Amino acid sequence: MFRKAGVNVLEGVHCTSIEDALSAYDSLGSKVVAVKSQIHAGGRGKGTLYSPESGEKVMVGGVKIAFSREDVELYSRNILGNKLVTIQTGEDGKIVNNLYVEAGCAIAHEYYLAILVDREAKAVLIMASTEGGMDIEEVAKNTPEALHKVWVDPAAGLLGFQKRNLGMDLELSGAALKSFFGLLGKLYDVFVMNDCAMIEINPLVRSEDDEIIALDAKVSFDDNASFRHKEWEDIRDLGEEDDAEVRAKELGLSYVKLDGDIGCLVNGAGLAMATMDVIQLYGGEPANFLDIGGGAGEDTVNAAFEIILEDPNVKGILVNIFGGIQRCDIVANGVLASVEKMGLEVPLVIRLSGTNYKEGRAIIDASDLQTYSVDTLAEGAKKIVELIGGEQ
Amino acid sequence: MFRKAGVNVLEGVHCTSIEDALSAYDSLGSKVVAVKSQIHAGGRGKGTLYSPESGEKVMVGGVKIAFSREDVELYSRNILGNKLVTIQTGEDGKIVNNLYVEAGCAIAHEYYLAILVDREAKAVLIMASTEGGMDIEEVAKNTPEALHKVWVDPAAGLLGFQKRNLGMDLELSGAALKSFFGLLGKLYDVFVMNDCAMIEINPLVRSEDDEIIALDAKVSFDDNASFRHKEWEDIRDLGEEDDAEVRAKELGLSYVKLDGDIGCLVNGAGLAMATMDVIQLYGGEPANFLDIGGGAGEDTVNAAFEIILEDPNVKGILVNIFGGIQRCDIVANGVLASVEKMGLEVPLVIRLSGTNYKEGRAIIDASDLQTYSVDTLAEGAKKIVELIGGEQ
Amino acid sequence: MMSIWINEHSKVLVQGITGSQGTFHATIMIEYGTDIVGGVTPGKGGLLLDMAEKSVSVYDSMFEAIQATDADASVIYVPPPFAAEAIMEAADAFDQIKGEGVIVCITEGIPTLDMVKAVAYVNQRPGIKLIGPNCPGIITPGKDGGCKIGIMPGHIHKKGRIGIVSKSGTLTYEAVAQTMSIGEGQSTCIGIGGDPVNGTGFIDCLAGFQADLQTEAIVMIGEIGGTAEEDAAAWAAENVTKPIVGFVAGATAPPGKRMGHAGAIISGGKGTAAEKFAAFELAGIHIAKDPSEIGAVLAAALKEAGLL
Amino acid sequence: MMSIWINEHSKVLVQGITGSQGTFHATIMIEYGTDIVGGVTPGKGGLLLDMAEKSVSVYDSMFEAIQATDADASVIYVPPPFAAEAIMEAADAFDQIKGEGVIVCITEGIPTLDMVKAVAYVNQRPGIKLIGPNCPGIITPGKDGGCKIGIMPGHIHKKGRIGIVSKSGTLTYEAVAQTMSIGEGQSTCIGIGGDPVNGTGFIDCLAGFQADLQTEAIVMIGEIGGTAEEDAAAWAAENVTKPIVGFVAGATAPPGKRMGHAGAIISGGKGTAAEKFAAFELAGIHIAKDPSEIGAVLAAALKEAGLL
Repeated sequence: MFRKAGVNVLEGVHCTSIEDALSAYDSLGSKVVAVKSQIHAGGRGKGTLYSPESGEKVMVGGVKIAFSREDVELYSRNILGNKLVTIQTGEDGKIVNNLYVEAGCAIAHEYYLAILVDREAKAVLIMASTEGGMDIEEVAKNTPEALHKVWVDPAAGLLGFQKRNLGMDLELSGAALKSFFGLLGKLYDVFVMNDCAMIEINPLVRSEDDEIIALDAKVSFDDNASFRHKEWEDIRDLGEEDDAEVRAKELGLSYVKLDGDIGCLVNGAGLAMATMDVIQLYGGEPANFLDIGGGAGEDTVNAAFEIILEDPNVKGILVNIFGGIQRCDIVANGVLASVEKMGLEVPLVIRLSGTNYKEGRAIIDASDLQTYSVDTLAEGAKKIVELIGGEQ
Repeated sequence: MFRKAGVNVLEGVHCTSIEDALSAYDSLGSKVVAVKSQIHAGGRGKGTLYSPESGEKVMVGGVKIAFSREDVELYSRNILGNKLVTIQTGEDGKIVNNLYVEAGCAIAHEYYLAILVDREAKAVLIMASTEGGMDIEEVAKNTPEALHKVWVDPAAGLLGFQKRNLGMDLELSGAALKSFFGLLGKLYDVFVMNDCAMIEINPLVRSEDDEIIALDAKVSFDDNASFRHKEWEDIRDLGEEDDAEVRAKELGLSYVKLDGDIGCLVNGAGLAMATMDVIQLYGGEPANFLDIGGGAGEDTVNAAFEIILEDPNVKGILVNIFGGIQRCDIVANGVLASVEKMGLEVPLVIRLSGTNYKEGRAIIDASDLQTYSVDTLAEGAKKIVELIGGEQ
Repeated sequence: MMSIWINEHSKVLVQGITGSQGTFHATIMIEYGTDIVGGVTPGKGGLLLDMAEKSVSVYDSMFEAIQATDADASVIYVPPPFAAEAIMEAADAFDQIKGEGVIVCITEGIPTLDMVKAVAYVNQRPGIKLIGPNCPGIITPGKDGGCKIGIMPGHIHKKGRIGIVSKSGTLTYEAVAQTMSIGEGQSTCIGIGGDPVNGTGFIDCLAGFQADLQTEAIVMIGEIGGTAEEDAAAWAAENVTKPIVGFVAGATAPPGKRMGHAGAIISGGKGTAAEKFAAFELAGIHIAKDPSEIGAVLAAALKEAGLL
Repeated sequence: MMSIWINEHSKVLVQGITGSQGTFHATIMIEYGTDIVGGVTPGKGGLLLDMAEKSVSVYDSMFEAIQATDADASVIYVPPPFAAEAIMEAADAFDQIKGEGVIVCITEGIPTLDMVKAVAYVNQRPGIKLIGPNCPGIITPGKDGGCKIGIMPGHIHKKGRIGIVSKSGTLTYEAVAQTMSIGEGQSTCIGIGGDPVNGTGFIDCLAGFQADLQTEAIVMIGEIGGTAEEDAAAWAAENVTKPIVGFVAGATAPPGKRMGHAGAIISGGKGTAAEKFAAFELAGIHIAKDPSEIGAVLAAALKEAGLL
């Protein structure tokens, strides 16, 4: 994407095997190359690789500089198929199936650059620092004065003086400033044209011949804009995302898997979060975030049950509905149908409120379903925690 | 330009001879074609062609619909080499050296569309009317309610709803509305990308199959933006502009030829206009507008004299300088050098004021030049009118 | 001033009225008592829709519709690809014709950069207020019916003295139910939406409630992500004298994961519920740790302020 | 308030100070008495320039320069391709640091669409005032020296009670000389420039003069093209109580021809001098048909107002 937009990047080759990596090394014609783990998470350079079977530590650092063909072989062996844990992957880490072998360049200095939407300013924000290669959150915490910021006026776009001033803040001049000016303009265009949520370049480097080059980049997109970016379907690495989350999305559900044991089925994102919070407040641990959205039909409720029950940790389920557009009777019918179809071996607590809650309750009560109906979220949380035997 | 931008236009061929026009007719394969005089002025359809030698009237209408090969021959003969006088060319008219033979289309309705910069609103203004083909100034005067206007927010650009609403104002719907929507977006892009001063499409037509097509267009550019449009040099038809005005521009002068007999040489556009006004106020007629700009050197003054003296009508010259950046002594030396070089057979009145006016006067007075020095513009105007024997 | 921004008699237009969502909710709004004066669907101008025993005119453009109806507000049920344009069309038309207007955008899933542009456009027109997008809307319950602009269930509301502002839809309903549980009604309830870039924020609403004679106490519901709650708390500490009860959803949300709402994400360790609760506490806002407690906390706050 | 927008002690930056125009005029401004506190040329930050026995620091950006000098105003001598950017940089920096500032753009030949963008940018920052482009600038003569921001000849001015506003450069000097011919000095003289799209207009200046204690009468000089003179006359009739003397250049200009200034063109029969003089007359503005008469007309107007 960057290369197509004319952004300076180093030559490199995507690889999925050690053989690939070696032939990439041969073809790049650069003695020194970088061997980089490719996963969708930051902090790779400072991450650690573990064997997925034994859990043994294999190598420190997910991005390595190789000075020889032997190095390339060693590093790619240590990376491919192993689990990379970084500060952004969580404890579980992610299996690395792809790596990138990249030609080296003589680096004079490393910088940090990020483009994102600043929700407070309601504008695109560009952040840059002379402290490249570092963890930017550390820089922001410890030396905020080293982090230079430029907000893009939505009306005027990124202006020349802003690019120039940011470059000068990075102490660039002459050819390097010119190169930075050009690169930043192109990067901003990439950000806007591609509806990015964030572009992070770490490090951005100045080569010894004063070229500014994006050495390593992490890009995320605004999901809401997918309707005008059919091309995203091709570059999305589905294998890497949590399977259930992807499937849930296709079904119109918002689902995030968590570590607890109480499944939640809720309408509305805020209420879904609050449901998790209250479960924890009363001593339980939520197994997931799940928002069935507004106006879900029986099918959606069915799909939601399926996804919740797939998680082997789930020991009980709390359904929490405050009907607005959503009618409680539809949810009630969906719950009955799901239980009938899938069977239900864990306790179920149902709280129905708002639109048609009386009808909904009547449906549940009339069934021979083993459930507990409650009036409020707090009651529901207490009940489900009690039922699965957690602390009360 | 329009075709390149994807704006709907009819097929057509540029011609400079009757033979060209006939072979264009053969190649277009359309039985009905339009034969259009090509000059840089509007009102061609309603203009009249005259023989440049005899002054005899040759044909009424500079744009004709030809229904046969014979028509094409007749119309191109009547147009080429003759003088077209329209409400915008002035009495002198313009010799037509180019014509355009254009395939016909089945016209369901004619509209008017213009894009320009509205100086009061400081924004781009789009005007459209269902009264196409008419003289828009008439429409603006007689039926202003038929003229629909949309201002483009400089921050947001031309928005979809504005294109749609303007189309609906023109009573378009369905495929025609869609076609208009697309055309207007492209035209606006053409306007902005090419730094236009004005795009006027008259008529814009709806064909019987609901396509919106730009049938005839007049485009002018913002001279200030020429530095970023090297391509303008190619499309400018220099032969048609007043020779002296073009040469003056190249020399850094603003010159406009007028019909009177008193040449003016002034620094500053406002003062140059005021000088003309005051000459007329005291009974004379200015031969030109001429602004030598700020900080002109002797050379510039020289060039200005040359251009003024080229005009055979000039019977006297008024130099009016109020020095700011401009030094009066430099002007004085320029005047002396010019007179020496070119000789001077007409009376010369000089008014010097502002920066270094004393030095300037001293230079004039010390010379053996036959000139009249005055203190104010009014005195200068009265003096020159008196000298050439006009009324006082 | 009674209630904020809209009152029981506000005249409302529906953008996208001929779409399924638009038709459905326009009917429900009319049933509730909202004065729906017309709808806009380009190309369908002149149509008459029968809705809840009322005949509603469709216009081709917002400009036409406002000129014909003198509407005060508009609500947008237009699909995401066209919603930002609909906001700008409404803003332009209200600004040109009346110099003011309230725009409520219900649509979920508008691209963030579209909203950056639309919000900048709205902010250049100071008389225009945008609520949302991705929100339940705004409601001012009346004595009998009232003005409901959005998708919230009207029947759970009652006219009263509590102002409610929330990022979340269903949690707003929860808060409404909580006020009802202690016998209190609402002045105005506003769902500002959970998108990262939106119109009206907490501070606008708090300022409105503070100035409103009908409102005597405020419930404010935030969620993780951004710093809007912290900023609002700091502002409230200086500017709001009425009691505020606050709750923040997402205490258990893991970092880096988007929790439904595009804006509900803890990034770079920022935007946690703990920080927001702490800011509330510092600002003297009465905290409910469980939304089911909002009623009780509100009752205590009213009592403390001598209002109960 | 004495004088408008700038006073004798305003601190001024020069954008493009290392260019030939910038260096030349910075030196002359210092000689006149203007407090030039620094200059800006990107990439030349840190340079010290010796000008008229003063040492002037060069900064890399307007942001840096305003932070270092607390400047009140800036004057732009930057070539046309970069001038609109320079205006926006100044507007952004003044707005961010001080919330206000006066920007004077001398540059001639800026593309119109660049100015459409720059003016919109400035107008979104209400504390920022833009004079020009393509103008002589603004001057407030002092008792001894004064503050001259631009290219006008300082020596022709004297402190006094006449405010002057004009679209034209040299005609402004003519007007100044006319006030001097009847023994009157100037409070502030502003050349707003003759480009079709510019910053400050006649009405802004008239409002400033009306509110200014030092100004007792106004000279206003227009030219053909547009309707700014008509609008200003109508506004003045309602809002200005001080006597105004008006002149319009271009009574003899033919239609459709650009008379030097990009804006000075009669198009579609609109923007003629006759219309503008008529509007002046209607608004009770004292008319001079010849700039050499301005002094006499002003003296009569002052007498009529009991000011002479």
